[in-house]
Amino acid sequence: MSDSPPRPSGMPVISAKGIIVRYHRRTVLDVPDFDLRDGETHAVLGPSGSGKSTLMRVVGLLERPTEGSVSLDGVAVDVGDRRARLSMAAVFQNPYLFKGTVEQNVAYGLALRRVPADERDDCVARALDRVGLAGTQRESALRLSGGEAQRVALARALVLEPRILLLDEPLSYLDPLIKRRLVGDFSEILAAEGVTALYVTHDQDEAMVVADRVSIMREGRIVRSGDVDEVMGVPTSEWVADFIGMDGSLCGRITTAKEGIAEIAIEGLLVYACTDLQPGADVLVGIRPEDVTLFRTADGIPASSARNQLHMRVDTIEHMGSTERVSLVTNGLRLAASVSRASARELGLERGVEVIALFKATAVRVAPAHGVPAGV
Amino acid sequence: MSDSPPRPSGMPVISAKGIIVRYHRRTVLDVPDFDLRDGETHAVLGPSGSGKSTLMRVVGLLERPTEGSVSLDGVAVDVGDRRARLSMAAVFQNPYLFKGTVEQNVAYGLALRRVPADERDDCVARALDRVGLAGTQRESALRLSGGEAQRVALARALVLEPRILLLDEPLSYLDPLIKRRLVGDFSEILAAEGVTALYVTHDQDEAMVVADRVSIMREGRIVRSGDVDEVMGVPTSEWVADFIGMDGSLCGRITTAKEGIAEIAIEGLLVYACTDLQPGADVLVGIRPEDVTLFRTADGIPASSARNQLHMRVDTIEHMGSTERVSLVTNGLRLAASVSRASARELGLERGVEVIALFKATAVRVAPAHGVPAGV
Amino acid sequence: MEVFWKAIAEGTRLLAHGDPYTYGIIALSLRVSGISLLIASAIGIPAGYLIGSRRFRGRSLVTAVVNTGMGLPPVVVGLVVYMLVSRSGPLSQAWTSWLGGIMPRILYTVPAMILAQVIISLPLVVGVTLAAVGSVPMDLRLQARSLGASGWHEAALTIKEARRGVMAAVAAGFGGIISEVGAVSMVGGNIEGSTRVMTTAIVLETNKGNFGKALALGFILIGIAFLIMNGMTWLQQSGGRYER
Amino acid sequence: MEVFWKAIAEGTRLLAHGDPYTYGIIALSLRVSGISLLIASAIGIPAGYLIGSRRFRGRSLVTAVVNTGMGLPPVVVGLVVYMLVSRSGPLSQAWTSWLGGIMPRILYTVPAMILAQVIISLPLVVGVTLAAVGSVPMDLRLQARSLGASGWHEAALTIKEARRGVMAAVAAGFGGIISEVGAVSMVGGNIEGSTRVMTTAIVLETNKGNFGKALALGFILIGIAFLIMNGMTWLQQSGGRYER
Amino acid sequence: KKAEEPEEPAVEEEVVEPTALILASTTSTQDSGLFDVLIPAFEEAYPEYKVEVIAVGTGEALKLGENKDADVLLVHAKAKEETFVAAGFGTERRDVMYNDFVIVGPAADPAGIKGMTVAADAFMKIKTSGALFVSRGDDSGTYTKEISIWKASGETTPTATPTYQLAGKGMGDVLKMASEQAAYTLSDRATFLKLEGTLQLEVLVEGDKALFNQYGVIPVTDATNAEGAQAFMDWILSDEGQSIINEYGVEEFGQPLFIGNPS
Ligand SMILES: Nc1ncnc2c1ncn2[C@@H]1O[C@H](COP(=O)(O)OP(=O)(O)OP(=O)(O)O)[C@@H](O)[C@H]1O
Ligand SMILES: Nc1ncnc2c1ncn2[C@@H]1O[C@H](COP(=O)(O)OP(=O)(O)OP(=O)(O)O)[C@@H](O)[C@H]1O
Ligand SMILES: [Mg+2]
Ligand SMILES: [Mg+2]
Repeated sequence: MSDSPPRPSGMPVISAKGIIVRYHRRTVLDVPDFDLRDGETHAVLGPSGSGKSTLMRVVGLLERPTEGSVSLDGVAVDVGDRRARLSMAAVFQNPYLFKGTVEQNVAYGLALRRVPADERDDCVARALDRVGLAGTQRESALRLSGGEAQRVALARALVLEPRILLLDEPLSYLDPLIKRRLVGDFSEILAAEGVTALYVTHDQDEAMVVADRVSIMREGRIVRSGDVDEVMGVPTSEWVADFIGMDGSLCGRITTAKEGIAEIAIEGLLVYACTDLQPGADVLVGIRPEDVTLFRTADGIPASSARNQLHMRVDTIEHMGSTERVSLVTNGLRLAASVSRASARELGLERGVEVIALFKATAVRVAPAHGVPAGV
Repeated sequence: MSDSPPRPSGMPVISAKGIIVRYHRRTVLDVPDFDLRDGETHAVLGPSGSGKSTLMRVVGLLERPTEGSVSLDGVAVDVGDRRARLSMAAVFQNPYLFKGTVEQNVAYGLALRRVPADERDDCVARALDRVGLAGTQRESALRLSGGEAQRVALARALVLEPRILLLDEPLSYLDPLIKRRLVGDFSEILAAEGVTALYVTHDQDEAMVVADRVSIMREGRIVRSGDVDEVMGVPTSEWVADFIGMDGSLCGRITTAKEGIAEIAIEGLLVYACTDLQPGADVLVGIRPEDVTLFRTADGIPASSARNQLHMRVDTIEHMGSTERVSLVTNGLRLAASVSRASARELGLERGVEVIALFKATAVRVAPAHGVPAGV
Repeated sequence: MEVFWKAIAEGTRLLAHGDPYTYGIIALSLRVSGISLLIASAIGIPAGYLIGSRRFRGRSLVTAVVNTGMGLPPVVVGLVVYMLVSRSGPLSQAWTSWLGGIMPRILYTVPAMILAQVIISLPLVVGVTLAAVGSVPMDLRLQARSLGASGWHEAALTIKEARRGVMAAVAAGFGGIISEVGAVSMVGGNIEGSTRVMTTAIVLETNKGNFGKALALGFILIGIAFLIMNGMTWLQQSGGRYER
Repeated sequence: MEVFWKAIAEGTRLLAHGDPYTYGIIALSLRVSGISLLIASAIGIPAGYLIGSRRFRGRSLVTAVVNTGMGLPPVVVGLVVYMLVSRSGPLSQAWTSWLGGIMPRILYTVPAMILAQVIISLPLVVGVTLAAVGSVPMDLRLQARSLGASGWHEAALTIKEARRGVMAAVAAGFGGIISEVGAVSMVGGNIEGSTRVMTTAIVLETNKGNFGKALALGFILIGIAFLIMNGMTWLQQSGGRYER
Repeated sequence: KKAEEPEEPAVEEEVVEPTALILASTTSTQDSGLFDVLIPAFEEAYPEYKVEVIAVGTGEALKLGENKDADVLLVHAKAKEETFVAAGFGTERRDVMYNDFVIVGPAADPAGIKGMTVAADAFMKIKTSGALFVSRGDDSGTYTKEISIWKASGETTPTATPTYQLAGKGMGDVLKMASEQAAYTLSDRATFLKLEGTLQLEVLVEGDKALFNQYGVIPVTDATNAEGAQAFMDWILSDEGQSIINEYGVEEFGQPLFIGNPS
C-alpha cells in the first residue's frame, strides 16, 4: 500500500489518447496514441509547423486538447492538476525568461516547491555550471544573449530534477562546442534512473545521441514511430527518407541467409546485410549516406572487407557544408553517399560519372516490410 | 557624375573601426577592424555570448557603440542615418513579429519604402513562397510555430532585396529539410550581383555553404578571420580548432616540394600536401575529420591513391549522432577522424586500438605559420 | 431601490421626449470633453511614447511628475486656469499692456473649459501610455528600424503594439474629464445654454435637492460614456484577432 | 504670477508652523484615500488580472463596462452612496426593519467617504491593470505553469511582469481619489475636524474667496501626491535594473 | 537602572462622548464665517453636543431634512420652509435673523441704477438697458428672492438670454462671474462684504424692504438628535445666541453681517 510502487520500466508514464487539437477549425494535431515510457527519451522530429510544440503542450498539461485525454501513471489528468504538473518541467522553444536575475529565473521552480533558500542556491549554482553559465547568478535575465537565455531556460528546468522533462528544441541557439557538451550531459541526465523525456528537435544527430525512441511528425500526425535505429535507419516512405536525409529505402526480399548474413535481392541486384530475418521475407533496406564509400571504377576496386560493391552512376551532387551529398542510381535503385569536399574533387565526381559504391553488411539496416503502411 | 558609380567588387561596403561596446562597464565587444566587402557573404561564428549579435547590431546601425565608428561606402554613418539603414535589412535571432497578419509583417518594409500595394502583394507572395509559407498571408503572425515565425522574419527581410543583409542565426529553428532548401536558396540570393551579407550562425556547415569569408569571435573579439576554406581548414589555435571541431592543427616545416606536392615534417613524421609554398617555410597543417579514413593495422593497408598513411592510436571516441568522432595520437601528433557508427563497431574501435589513418594530399590544408598570433 | 428605477425612467423620458435642454448639455459635454481628449491625446500619446521608450537620466522623476499630475485636484486646476484667464490675471494683463487691445474674454466660455480639461486629462493619457509603451520589447523596435523604419514609423509601430494600454490611457483620460465638475464649473461658470455641461447640471440639480433629476442625468452620462467606451474597446479589441 | 509665489509661501508656512488644522486635514486625506486605494487595489488588481488574462465571451463588454466606470461622475457616485446610506435609504431601512436596531450612522463619516472613493478608483485600477496584464505573453505564463506554478503563482508572476502598467493603474486610481471632491463632500459633508479633507477644504476656501489659502492647500496636496507618486515610481522602476 | 515606579492609578476622568448634532445650512452662511464663532459658543454652552455643519444649497438642505439626514436646518427661503414644516418634515419654523440683499454691479454702472431705492425698478432698468445680469439660477434663497423681485417688477420669470445668465452656482461664484464680466447681480450682503476685496463690484441698490433676507431655523421631525436640535434652536434664539449674531462682522467690516430678529 505504498503510495508510489516501483513501476516496471517501460510502462507508459504519460499516455495521450485520441488527441485532436483544432485552432479556428484547422486541425493542427491528430494523434490517436502517444506515450512516454518510463525512463525513455522520446525524440520528436518533424518539419516546421508539424505540431511538435503543440504535442508537447498537450502532453505537458499546458493546453487542453480539443479532444482526447492525457493520463499520468494510468490516471487521467488535466490542465488543472497541479500535482501532475509538479512532476514535470518544460523548456520552451523560445526561452521565455522572467524579469529579474538569472538566479531568480533558475530558482523559480525550486521556490515554488518550497526548497529552502540555501539549498536552492547550491542547486542553482550547479545547474548554471552545468550549462556553462557559472557565476552569472546576479545578472539580469533579460539582457542575456540568445544562447545564454536558452541555457538559463534549460537550467531552470534541469534544476528541478523532475520525473518528466519536456524539451522543445533546447539547443537550437547553441554553437557546436557547448552543444556537444550539453548533448553529452543530456544523455547522462536522461539515462539516470527514472527520468522520462520528450525531446523535440530538428537535429537528427542530436536525436540519435539522446533518444531511445523517435516519432516523426508531419502535418499534425505521427507518421513513423519506433526505436531510434529502426526509424532513422530504414525510412518507410519517400517523405520520411527525404526528411531524415536518406535517398529513400529499398524494397527487397531475402533470398538466402547464412551465419547471420542475409542475401537480399533488390531490383535484380544483391545486397548483403546482417539480419536475423529468414529467407522469403519482404524487407525494407536502408543505408545511411555516411556509411557509403565511393571509388572511381577506372581506379579498380581495392581489396576490402566490405561485402557490398555496387556499380552506380552519379545523379546529383548537393553541397552540405564540409561534405557533399552524392545521389547515385543504377537501374531504378537509388542510394546516397556522403563524401568530403576534397574527395569529391579528387574523384572528379559529377553527374553521369560511373562509380563503385562500397558499404559493409553491418551498415545495411533491414526491417520487415509488412505492417508498414504503404501511403506514408 | 552618376550618383552610384559601380564600385570595384571587393571594396568594403560597410566598415567598422575601433568598435568597443560596453554594458555597465563590461566590454562585450572589442573589434578594431571589421568590414563587409561588396558582394561577399561574411559568416560570423563564435560561441554563445561572444558578441555576434552585438556586432550585427552595431554594423546594422541599430546600436551606437560605446566607441568607434561605422562607415557605409566610405562615408561615416550613424544610428540616425535612415538612408543608410534603408539599404539594409536584418533578421534577428528571435523572430520579433509584429501584431497583425503574416502579410502585414512581410510587407512592413515595402510599405515603408512606399511600394505600391499591388506590387507589394506580388513581392510578399513570392517571398512567402520562397520560405515555404505560400498562402499564409492572412494568418495571424503571433500564432505561428517557432519555425514558421522565423521564416516569416526571413521573408520580411528578403522581400526588400536590400543591398546588405544582416542575418542572425536565421535558420536556427528549422528542420534539415527546409534548411537544406533555404541554404541552397541563400547561396543563390547572396551570390546575386551586389548583395552583401553578414551571416551569424552556429552551424559551420551552413557557414561553409553560404560564406565567402568567415570571422570567428570569442569573448567579444574576432580571433580569426579569412576566407572560408582557410579559416575552417587550418585552425591557428587550440581553441579555434576545438570550436570548429578539429583536433588542433599541426605545426611543421616544408622539407621538399615537387610538382605541387610538398613534403612536410611534423614532429618527425612526414605528411604530403598540395601547396605552392616553398621548402623551408614554417606551416600550419589542418586535416578535417571527415577526410580521414581509418583502417585496423591488423587488416593490412589496402592499395590506395591516398598518399598519407599514419600509424596512430585511438585516444578518445565521442558520440556525434550518426557518426563517431575518433581522436588519434602518435608521438605528440594529434588528429581526429569521423567514422560512421557502423564502421566504428566493425573496426572494434576503442581507446588504445592501433589504426592506420589514411588521407589524401589534397585533403591537407596548409597555411604559412608566420603572422599568426601565437596566443589566440 | 425605487429611486434608482425612477431616475432611470426619468432619464429615458428626458431622452425620448427630445428635451432640448438635456440634449443641449449632452452635446456640449461631448463637444468639450471630445475636443479636450483629442488635444490631450495628440500631445499625450507622443509624450508618453517618448518618456516610455527612451532611457534618460531623470526618467523616473518625470514619471513621478506625470503620475502626480494624475492627482491634480480639478479645483486647483480650475483655480489656476481661472487666475490665468481672469480679467485681472496675468494673461489678460499681458495682452492688454503689450498688445494694447482688450483680450477677448475666454473665462466662462468653452475654450477655458477645454483648457482646464486638457490639463486634467493630459497626465492620465501620458502616464498610462508611458507604462504601456515601456512593455514593448526594445528588440521589436530595433527590428522595425532594421527594416527601414524612421523614428515616426517606429513610434507608430510601438504604439500599435501597445494598443491596449494606449486605449486604456485614452479611456482613463476621457473618464477623467467627462465626469469632472470642479474645474469646468469654475472656469465655465455653468451658464445655462452656453457653458452648462452634464456634470455641472448634475451638481446644480443636487444642490436644488432634485436628487431624482440629478441621478437621471447621471445615468444618461454613464450611458453615453458606456457607448463611447464600447466603441473604443471595440477598436482596441479589433486587432485582437491577430493577437495571442 | 505673484499670487502663485504667495500661495507657495503660504503653503510652506502652514506646514512649517505645524498648523494642526492643516495637518489634520492632510492626515485625513491620506487616511481616506490610502485606505480606499488599498481596498480598490486589493479588489482591482486581481479583477484586472482575471479580465486581462482570461479569454471569455463578453470580455470586451466587461472591458467597456470597466472603462465606463472610469467615467463615473463622482457627484453621481456620491449621490448613489448618499442614497444608500441615508437614514431613509434602503440600507438603513433594511437594517432597521429586519434587525430591529438603529444602524450606526455612516453618512457624514469616514467609512462613507471610503466607500465612495473605492467605487471611484476601482474602475481605474481594474481598467489599466487589465490592459497591462494583457500585454504579458501567454507563453510566459505557460512557461511558469510548466515549472509548477499554481494559478496564484501564475497571477503573481504575470502582475510582476506587468508591474509598470499595474503601478500606473494604482497611480491613476490614487490620483483619481486624492483629488476628488464631489463625492467626498456629498457623503462626508466636509465637517471640520471629522470629514474635512484637503479637497473639500480647498473648495471651502475658494468659496470664501480665500484664493491664496485655497491655492496653498492645493500646492500642499500636489506636493504630497508627488512624494507618494515618487515613492511608487521608485518601486515601479526598482526592478528596471533587470529589465530591458 | 530601571526604577520600579508604583503604578499610578489612571485618573478615569468622566469624559462623555458628545453626541453629534447635524446642522444643514447654506453655503452662504458657512462662507460668511458666522459659524466659526457661533458653533464654538454653542458647543461651550452645550458640551454634550458636537455640531457638524453640512453646508449645501437651501434646496439640498431641505432635502437632507426630508431624508432625516440632518437634525436641524438653518436656511433662508421662507415660503419653502413653511411648506416643509406644513408637510410634517419639520416640527416648527422660527425666524432667527436676517441680513439684506443688495444689487451689485460694476462701478461704471452702465444701466445707471446707482442710488435707486426700489429693487424692482432697478431690475427693470437693468433689463431695458441691455446690461448683463448674472442670476444664481438654482433653488437658493437668493434666487427665490430674485424671482420675487422680478415678479414685483411685472416681468415674468426671465429665461436664459445673452444678457441674462443663469449661472446655477453658489453666491461666491456668481459674484466672481459678475465681477469678471462687469455684470449686475443680486447678492446677500454678508457674502458680498466677505468677498468685496476680490471683486470689482460695488453696492448700487440697497435698503428696499423687499431686499430683506430672512433666515429661519427648523428642527427636523423625528431627528436622530431631536433634543440637540431643540437645544440649538432655543440657544440661537436666546439672548446669548442673538448677541453673537449681532456682533459678528462689526470688527471686520464695520457693520454686522446679520441682524437677529427672533420670533
Ligand atoms: N494559437 C494558435 N492559433 C492558431 N494556429 C496555431 C496556434 N498555435 C499553433 N498554431 C499552428 O499550429 C501548427 C503547429 O504548430 P506547432 O507550434 O506545434 O509546430 P511545430 O511542430 O512546433 O513547428 P516548429 O518546428 O516550427 O516550432 C502551426 O501551423 C501553427 O501555425
Ligand atoms: N543590453 C545588455 N546589457 C548587458 N549585457 C548585454 C546586453 N546585451 C548583451 N549583453 C551581453 O553581451 C554579451 C554578448 O551578447 P551577444 O548577444 O552579442 O552574444 P552572441 O554572440 O550573439 O551570443 P548568442 O550566440 O548566445 O546569441 C553577452 O554575454 C550578453 O550577456
Ligand atoms: Mg515548435
Ligand atoms: Mg546572439
